Amino acid sequence: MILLEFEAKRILEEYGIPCEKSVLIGEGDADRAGELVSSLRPPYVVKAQVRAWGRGRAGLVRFAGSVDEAVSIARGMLGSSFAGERVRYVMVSERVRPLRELYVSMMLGGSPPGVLLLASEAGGAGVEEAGGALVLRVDPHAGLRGYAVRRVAKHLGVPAESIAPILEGMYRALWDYSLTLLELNPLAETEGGLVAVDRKAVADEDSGNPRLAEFIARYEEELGELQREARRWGFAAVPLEGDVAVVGNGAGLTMATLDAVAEAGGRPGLFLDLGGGAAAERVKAALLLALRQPNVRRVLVNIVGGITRCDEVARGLVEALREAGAPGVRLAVRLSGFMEEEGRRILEGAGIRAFATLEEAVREVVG
Amino acid sequence: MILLEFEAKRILEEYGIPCEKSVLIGEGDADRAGELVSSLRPPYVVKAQVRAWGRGRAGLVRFAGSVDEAVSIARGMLGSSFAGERVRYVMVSERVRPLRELYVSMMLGGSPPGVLLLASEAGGAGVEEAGGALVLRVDPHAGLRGYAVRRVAKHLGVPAESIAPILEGMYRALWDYSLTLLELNPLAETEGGLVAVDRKAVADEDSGNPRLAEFIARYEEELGELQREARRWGFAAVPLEGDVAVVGNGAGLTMATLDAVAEAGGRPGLFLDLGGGAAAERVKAALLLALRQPNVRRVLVNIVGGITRCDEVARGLVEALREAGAPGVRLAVRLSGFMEEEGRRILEGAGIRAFATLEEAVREVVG
Amino acid sequence: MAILVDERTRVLVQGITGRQGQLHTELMLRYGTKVVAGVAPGRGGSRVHGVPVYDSVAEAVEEHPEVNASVVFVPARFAPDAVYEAVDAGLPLIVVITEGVPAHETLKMVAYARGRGAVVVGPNSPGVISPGRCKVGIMPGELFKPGRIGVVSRSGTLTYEVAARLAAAGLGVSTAVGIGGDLVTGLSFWDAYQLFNLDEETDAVVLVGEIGGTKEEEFARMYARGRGKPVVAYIAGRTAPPGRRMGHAGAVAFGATGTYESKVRALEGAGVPVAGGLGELPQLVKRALEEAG
Amino acid sequence: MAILVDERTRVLVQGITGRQGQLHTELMLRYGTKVVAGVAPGRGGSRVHGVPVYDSVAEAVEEHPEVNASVVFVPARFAPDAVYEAVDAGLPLIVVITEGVPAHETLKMVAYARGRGAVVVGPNSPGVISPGRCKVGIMPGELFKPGRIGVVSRSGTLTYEVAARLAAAGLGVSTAVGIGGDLVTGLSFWDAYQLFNLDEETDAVVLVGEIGGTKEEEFARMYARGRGKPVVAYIAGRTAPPGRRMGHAGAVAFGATGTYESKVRALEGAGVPVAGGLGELPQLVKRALEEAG
Repeated sequence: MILLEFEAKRILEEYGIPCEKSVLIGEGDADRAGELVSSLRPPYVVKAQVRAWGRGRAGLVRFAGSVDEAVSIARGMLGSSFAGERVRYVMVSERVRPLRELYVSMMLGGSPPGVLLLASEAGGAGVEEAGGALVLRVDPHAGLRGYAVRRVAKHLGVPAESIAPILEGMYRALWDYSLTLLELNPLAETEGGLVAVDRKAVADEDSGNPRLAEFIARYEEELGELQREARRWGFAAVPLEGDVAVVGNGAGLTMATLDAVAEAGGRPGLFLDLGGGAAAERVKAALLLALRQPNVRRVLVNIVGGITRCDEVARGLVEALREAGAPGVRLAVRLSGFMEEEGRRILEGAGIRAFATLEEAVREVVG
Repeated sequence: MILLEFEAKRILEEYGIPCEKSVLIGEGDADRAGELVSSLRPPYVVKAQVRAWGRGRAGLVRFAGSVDEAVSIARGMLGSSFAGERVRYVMVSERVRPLRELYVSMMLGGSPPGVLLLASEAGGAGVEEAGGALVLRVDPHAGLRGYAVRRVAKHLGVPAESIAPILEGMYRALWDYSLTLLELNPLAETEGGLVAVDRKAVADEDSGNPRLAEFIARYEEELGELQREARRWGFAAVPLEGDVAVVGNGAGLTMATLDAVAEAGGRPGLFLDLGGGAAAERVKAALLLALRQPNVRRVLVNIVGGITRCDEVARGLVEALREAGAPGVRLAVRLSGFMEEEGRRILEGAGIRAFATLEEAVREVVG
Repeated sequence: MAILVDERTRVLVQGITGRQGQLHTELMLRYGTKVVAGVAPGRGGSRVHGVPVYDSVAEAVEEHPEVNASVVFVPARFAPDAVYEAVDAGLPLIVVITEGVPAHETLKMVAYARGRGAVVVGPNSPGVISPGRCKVGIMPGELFKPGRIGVVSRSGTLTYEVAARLAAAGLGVSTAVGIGGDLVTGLSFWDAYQLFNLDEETDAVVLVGEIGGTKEEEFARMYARGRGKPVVAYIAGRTAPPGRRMGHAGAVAFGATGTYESKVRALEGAGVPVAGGLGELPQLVKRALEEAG
Repeated sequence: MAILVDERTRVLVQGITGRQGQLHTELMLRYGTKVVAGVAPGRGGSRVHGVPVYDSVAEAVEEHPEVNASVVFVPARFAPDAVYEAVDAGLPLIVVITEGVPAHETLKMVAYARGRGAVVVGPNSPGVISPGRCKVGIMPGELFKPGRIGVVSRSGTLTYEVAARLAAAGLGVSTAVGIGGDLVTGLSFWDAYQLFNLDEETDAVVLVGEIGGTKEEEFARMYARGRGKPVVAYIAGRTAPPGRRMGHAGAVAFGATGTYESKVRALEGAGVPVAGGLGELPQLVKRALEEAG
């Protein structure tokens, strides 16, 4: 789960990492916006709080010289849409003038797996192209040791004493909040020291970490009917823009199916991973859910049987179609593996064409 | 540092480990003792709070049926002496009737080093002889895992749910309080569940752990002039009963010298380890300290030079004798190693006999 | 030979009395895997499909010292405990099928296992199969034909799909390893590749990746330094939107991290051909085999 | 051969600019030890007795890839950090002279080092010496005569005393290892003994123990299972009062744990002769050598 910037900021502040002063304006705060911003010193930075990357290029990070200007920008952002998200919060910050923009992040990864600590002198928007970042692997059993901090300080050209509390705070936050990514970009070098003026955090949803409860609640408020229903059944569902719902068993297979649809010129409208061992009832629920999406006009079901029995899948599909009718929806099913023949017989008995290969099924649904 | 029983009990209670109800009676609480004990239900156990092991056999753990009896026993214990310690606190506990007496302890040790978890069905005084204890090594990076808890439960014949919180609490306390030993003996199995009715804890003085501050302060109150002075100079000093002060450089060497004195029929009266690289000034301070002990009538100085220079030692000894005079004190010095000849010359110039072997020096001081 | 599992593998099933544990014990036995013991706390003394069950790994291993691999089916909450238990009992290979283990827990348990010389495959792995010899996991054995291609994948069903396509093209599999769909896993692509490199029965390796994380990039970096047997890759998720978790916990791209483009660029830069679609994969493998002679 | 250190040892000194670090760098160089680099954060670029100083172990090792041992003189507060740094830089042997490292910190750092194949000697160790060849530590080299007796000890000066007595009796030392006077140390008596067992230049081992902890008992338990070369022991602290810390952090007996009697009983029960006094030790060694033929 990607956290909103202000959520990440709260975590950083809890660990004593210097951040600029800011206020948060929610959709219900429109009246108080001027009052809130007045507590800050101009000039301002107004930032839409969205989970997606790339808000800067989309005009969702803007500067303002006065309270009125900041409020006007914020009102314009609230309720607008970016990458499928509605903007529900706007952060107005005091603008910090950096001498240099640095980059520091920590993320889980590496082989053997550890916490990867990245540091670069070229922070800001250019970091991804800059290269030359220092990459240190922090072993979970060693922890963030003083010598690693000193290497980062040397690389960034800052005193170890100034970066140490920031790195130590980030490292503790990463563990305490089950974060898989925590990024300060830029970490501004200012006259008054280092200030984390923008930040990103991603938390592990599987962690069961009670400290994430507030963030998860806020995230779930944003979920549409589709994702709520999918969660209830234990499906992974991602809404897309096109008209082809792609239903598969297994994340990799369903992604590959999505790619095959796009490759053939189709436009995927839904990603729906049934998970392993789906019984008829769950398959039925999945198909009904897909059919309920207003943008969905075609459905491609791709099943490689293993734990999942193709006959169970077939039964579920037949029942869903019986219930929904699905007039005007084009359905193609590919069955392979465990109980494939039986499954195909069931489908054909209900007048549904079942294919043995993914390519045939894709042609059927896209063509 | 060995903690007092009531200190260990406070730690256990902080971690939710069930203990019997008790009150603590200090030397200043003699007047309130009856009132304190009245808050408990009879019968009682009255226990002198001492750091040494073996108080039970010394009559410092006694039972009482009434408040008056408990108070009278407690008053008798307060101010009394055990193994060189004055009894400053007495704990009065509600007496628990165990169905079985179990034993559980955790200590640092093992190879590779870890936390050794010991559990025995034969708790109480007999545990040391009983044998058959379960010994598990808990790796610091694995932590106390569920399967280890289940093995202990099976060995003790108790439900895993009842022993789990106790073991988990102990394990956390061990780390949080830098304990090198935490022992529950007996851990009483009662109608109402498991109760830790007696306990021992040893903390690592080198830990610098701020949670130990209160315990260290209490310990330091007990220190005599000798140990305070020794601490100031960085010596390790242990007062003993006899009349021979043994001064050496290095813990093992000084202990071996102590043993040699006792083996030859002498009675050690002081253990004083100078540590490594002692300069003349520190050697002088050490000898003056030894000479100040009223029980000391003979001094054996045993130096194996390495970091320590024998000539520095000799100079320090000569200065100390010049200052103290030390009438009636028999002094023998053994010098060996770095600058040995020069040291011997200095001593002989001041009329002090220096020996090349420990045996000769011991004979001189004991004979 | 194959890698990780073969005829000599003797398997312990942790969580053998659960629904998944029971089912796959049966399926593994049917495949010919030597499942010799199971563990389920409090269920010691019972049997599952004829396999004796013990309360602890220590007890199981004492009775069956020949055990040299474990497969973990216990729920996510207890899975790390099961792994530590298996490591402490000295087992050299631990295959974790369980999905939903917290990533930070995995990080620690993998570091622990590595420090003691144990290999953890997974979590969220379909297992390891050396076709015709041994299957330690949940994959449908009949889709895997024996042969000389190593497969290493972050995915389950996609691996079966790939194996089936290889089989259809006349290419069998020496061993297929599902390293798991989580962000953090024990065995890495590179670890598996190194094993394949030492395996006399493997001629080339198919790497099945997907978006999210940096596992493919890390492999590419290592491969560029010192490549051995030929590798051909397929990456799923080319058309997945950024910032969305595509089923697997590890399958999310953020910003420039974990994108399809980043992975393809890294792999191709290191000299690994990447198939544009699943259909191309068998041809690419054949071409790589021809080029390697 | 000797164990742990010999002519091929190339030493890095961590904390080389401190008082102890400077002094012992000089003394080690004078003994003939190949000290090739030092580390002191913020002091990189300087020299100590001609030895180049670096800001970090990583930099030192990059410039001096031949480094295969480190000796740590940094203050207790920073000593664990120094050990982790050395382990992470891949050094296989780390000798920690520093006294006063918290026991729980030692526990973790030793587990970390072991998991990565590094040997930690100490903390609170006088070091390791293979007389006439290499000294990594603080012992006075002139007291150690080359020979065929291995010495492993919890003590510093007592080890010098023992070495001097052996020398006086015509017995030289192959290697003397001070495992350290703390309750928790990296190398154990058994670890050192196993190395001596494999060393063709060692005929017998002298174990110098003291009261406190269970290190001697643990050695005895292991030795009883499978003894190799003869071992003779001396235990200091027979007359030390219980419950008192006798100088070393590890030298305290509590109740029945760590007492002189417990150690002697364990060692003798395992077949290790224990000298009643230091004077007896050389004779016991000679007898053990004769019996071993």
